[in-house]
Amino acid sequence: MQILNVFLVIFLIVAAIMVERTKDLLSAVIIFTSYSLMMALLWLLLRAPDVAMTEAAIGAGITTNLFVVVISRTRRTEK
Amino acid sequence: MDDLFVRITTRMILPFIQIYGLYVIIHGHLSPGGAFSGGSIFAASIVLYTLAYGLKPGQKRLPHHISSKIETGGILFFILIGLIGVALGYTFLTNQEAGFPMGEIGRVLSAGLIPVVTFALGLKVMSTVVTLFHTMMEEE
Amino acid sequence: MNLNIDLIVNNINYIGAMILFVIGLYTVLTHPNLIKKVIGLNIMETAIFLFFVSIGYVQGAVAPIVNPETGEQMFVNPLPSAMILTGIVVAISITAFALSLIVKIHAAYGTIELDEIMKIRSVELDD
Amino acid sequence: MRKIFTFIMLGGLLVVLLSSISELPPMGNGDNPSFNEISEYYIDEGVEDTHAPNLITAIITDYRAFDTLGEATVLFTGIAAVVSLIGITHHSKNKEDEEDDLHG
Amino acid sequence: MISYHFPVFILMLLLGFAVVIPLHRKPFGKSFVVKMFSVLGLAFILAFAELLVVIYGEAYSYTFGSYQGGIGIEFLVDEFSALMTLVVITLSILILAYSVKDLEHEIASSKMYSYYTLVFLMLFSIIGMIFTNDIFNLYVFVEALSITSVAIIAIKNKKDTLMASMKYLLMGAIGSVTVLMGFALIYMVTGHLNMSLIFAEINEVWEQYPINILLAMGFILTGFGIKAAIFPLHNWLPDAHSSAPTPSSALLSGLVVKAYVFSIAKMMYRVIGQEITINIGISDYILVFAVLSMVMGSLFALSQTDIKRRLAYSSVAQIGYIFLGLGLGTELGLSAALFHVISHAFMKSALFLSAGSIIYYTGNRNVRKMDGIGYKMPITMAVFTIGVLGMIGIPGTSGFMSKWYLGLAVLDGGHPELLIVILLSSFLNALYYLPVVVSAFLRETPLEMHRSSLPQSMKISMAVVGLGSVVIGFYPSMIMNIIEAAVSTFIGI
Repeated sequence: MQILNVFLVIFLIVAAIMVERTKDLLSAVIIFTSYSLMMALLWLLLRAPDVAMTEAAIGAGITTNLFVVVISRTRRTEK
Repeated sequence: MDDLFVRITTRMILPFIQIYGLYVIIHGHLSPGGAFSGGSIFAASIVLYTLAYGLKPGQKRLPHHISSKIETGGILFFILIGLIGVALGYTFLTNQEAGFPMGEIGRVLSAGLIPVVTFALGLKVMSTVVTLFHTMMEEE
Repeated sequence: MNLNIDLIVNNINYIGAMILFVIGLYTVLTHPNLIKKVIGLNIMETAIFLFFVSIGYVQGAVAPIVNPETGEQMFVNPLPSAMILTGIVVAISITAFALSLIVKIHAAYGTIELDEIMKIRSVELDD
Repeated sequence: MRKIFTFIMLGGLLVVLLSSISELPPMGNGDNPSFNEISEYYIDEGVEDTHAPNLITAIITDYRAFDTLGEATVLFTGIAAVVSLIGITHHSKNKEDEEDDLHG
Repeated sequence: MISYHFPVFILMLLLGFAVVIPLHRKPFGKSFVVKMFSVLGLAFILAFAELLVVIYGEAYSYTFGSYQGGIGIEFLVDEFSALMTLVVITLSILILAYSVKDLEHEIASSKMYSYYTLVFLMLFSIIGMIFTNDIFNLYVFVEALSITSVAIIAIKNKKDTLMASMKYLLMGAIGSVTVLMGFALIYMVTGHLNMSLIFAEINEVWEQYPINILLAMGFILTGFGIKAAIFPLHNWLPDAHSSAPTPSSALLSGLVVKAYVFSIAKMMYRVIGQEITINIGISDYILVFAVLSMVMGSLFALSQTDIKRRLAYSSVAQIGYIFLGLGLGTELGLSAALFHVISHAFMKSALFLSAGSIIYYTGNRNVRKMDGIGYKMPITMAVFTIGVLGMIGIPGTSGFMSKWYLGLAVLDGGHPELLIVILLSSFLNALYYLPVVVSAFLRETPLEMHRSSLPQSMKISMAVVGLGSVVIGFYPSMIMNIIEAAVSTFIGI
């Protein structure tokens, strides 16, 4: 239980650093989506199912959609 | 995206997503979920439809003139519900004391104003998220 | 400074939230790309939500949904969860508005890199 | 140059934050100050007051319903701001679209 | 007692009208303007009645949904918040009266409805921030305010406006996220969200978890400091306030920044309490930043040639005055700061509106090309002069009174050296404001006019704002009495 928690937090940190490093914006957004999903999982672990559900639907679903739409209308790679 | 396979799959799973979204909204006070998660799940179905069939048919599903009415209506409804409490001599947004029917614990139709407000807000969230998506998709 | 492994494991969520907060802030402050900045903002926000959820957590408790059949139970604190629900919705509003601004900026300048925009502006000022 | 400066500044902030961890109330402990009469009240009286078993919903739509009104307003503000910036294009209905509608 | 509900009625009136505006189908016109001002007029009457109720009755707390404060959300309606609400509504009526004609030339006509929607949502969130006694509720209103205040800049849709609003949005979002972190830390150790309950608990917590409170206050002050534009965190303000449409500039400088400053005052005195604020040493830091803002803001303003940018930098300096009062940590200091909140709201609105009229009429933004404008636009320049004299602190204006009170507070608080800073800043103010006025009346030169005339509505609303500033200058006790009554409850809760 606590091991899983530690593992998830480490995953989150790694994902956040990868988002920061990735030059390709689309990949960065996809990594951010997986970050959000892992965050939802962690919140489920912390006994907050409502929040986990909302984060999975809004944070991972809708936010990603909006990002992808905007990236498709602008430029895909970071300089 | 003119992929037949994507379209067929979308058509097949669309009703399930919508029913799930409605379930989450309606059972908001009994199980995890509520207006915001349910509304965005429901919105996801229309977003998916737009992605599979294109912007124009997607906008037909929820045209702007309807969505703007839903958004206005959601908040006005919330305000009116709150003012009932004031009218009956209590404060804004009073639930039990203002005499909303509380029902039996654990039933869908219980808890006074909670399911009513949740339903209105769920619709509002759905329409807002879809409108956000459609507005972003539009080309000038 | 002696590293206490128990302290770290027990408070891993606080530590994680703080590290994520700083990573997000770093992304917002240093990246010239506007979309990257918005992602960084989202990371900051989720970090704080993680912090909030961890405040409400109690070891061995269950989610705050009362089931009359199981009788007395220990529940986690429901208030932080309720606050985060609000917070998530607020976050998406800000993100959506920022993204629409980015679309407009791209239409006006043809780029979403801050340093390129600054270059364009300085050229325009000289004219 | 600016990046390095920011990096050092934020590193300093992180060190300050992390070194304060041992001073904060420990995580997951039921005796923490945040578990006071307020959260007890929600857990003990929540079902009685609102008849909703899901206490989180009870809080967001009853105890702190005004927050939720504010939150709905923020969502409305967001959409109003986006529309004010990008604008809405009204599609005129023509025959082709209506056919599409029948299929879809 | 129906008067008990007035704060909610004001809020719901504004919100209800705001959400109805987008449904209007007819093109923007007279009928909408009439509707809008009748709503605002009703809000004004309610706010005025509210003020009378609070003055002749007493401060009270309004709880939502029959739960006591702490469990539900609570509003604290005291003298100052009622007064501030009245000021917000009065100024917004005047600024919106000005805006009807002015905006036709600044934003696309299809966006007029959107603009007023956003303005009403903004008023809703400002008034909510003023009344609320719950930190998380405060956060929700702050976020609503930060979206609307960016949107009313970006709506102009010009190249530089877009960049300015992006910068403002990002800085503002960092600010609100930081504030939320601070609230999380406070909630962590107190377990309360209600300000009065936190205050009751904080002394005990302060002994047990000092680091927590220290970090929380650091986060909160940084976050609100970004939004209130105190010196090292001000760099979004000049772009945002100067490139916005004129009514937006007036609203942002006059009201929005004040709402954040008032929130800081609440956090310092109502949540953490005077004693701990001084103990931690927050007040000393605030004094340092306040002095920096006062001096540096004026110095930056000196180097600007664009009139609106000059006014925007002067806002940074004036925010410094307010922070100086807050940082003293005494009752006199607090009341001087709150007085300046109101007097600066009037003065800056007058300045921005008259500067906007100059730009509207002549199409010129450069302060060096304003020779002889005073003969062409006497009313505008008269209002501008009133604002300038107030900023410098000439006796008879509201600016003089706020500097007078601030000076008394500084002496009372045991920092006589700060008097020199106030004088220095006033001198700098004179240095960058007076040349504009002097050259405007210096010689009559033929000027090229951009437009044929200035609409009556703009002239009248501008004149009323200027007049308001003078009235406050002559009868400061009218406002000071209310503030003093509020301050004693503010500190002593």
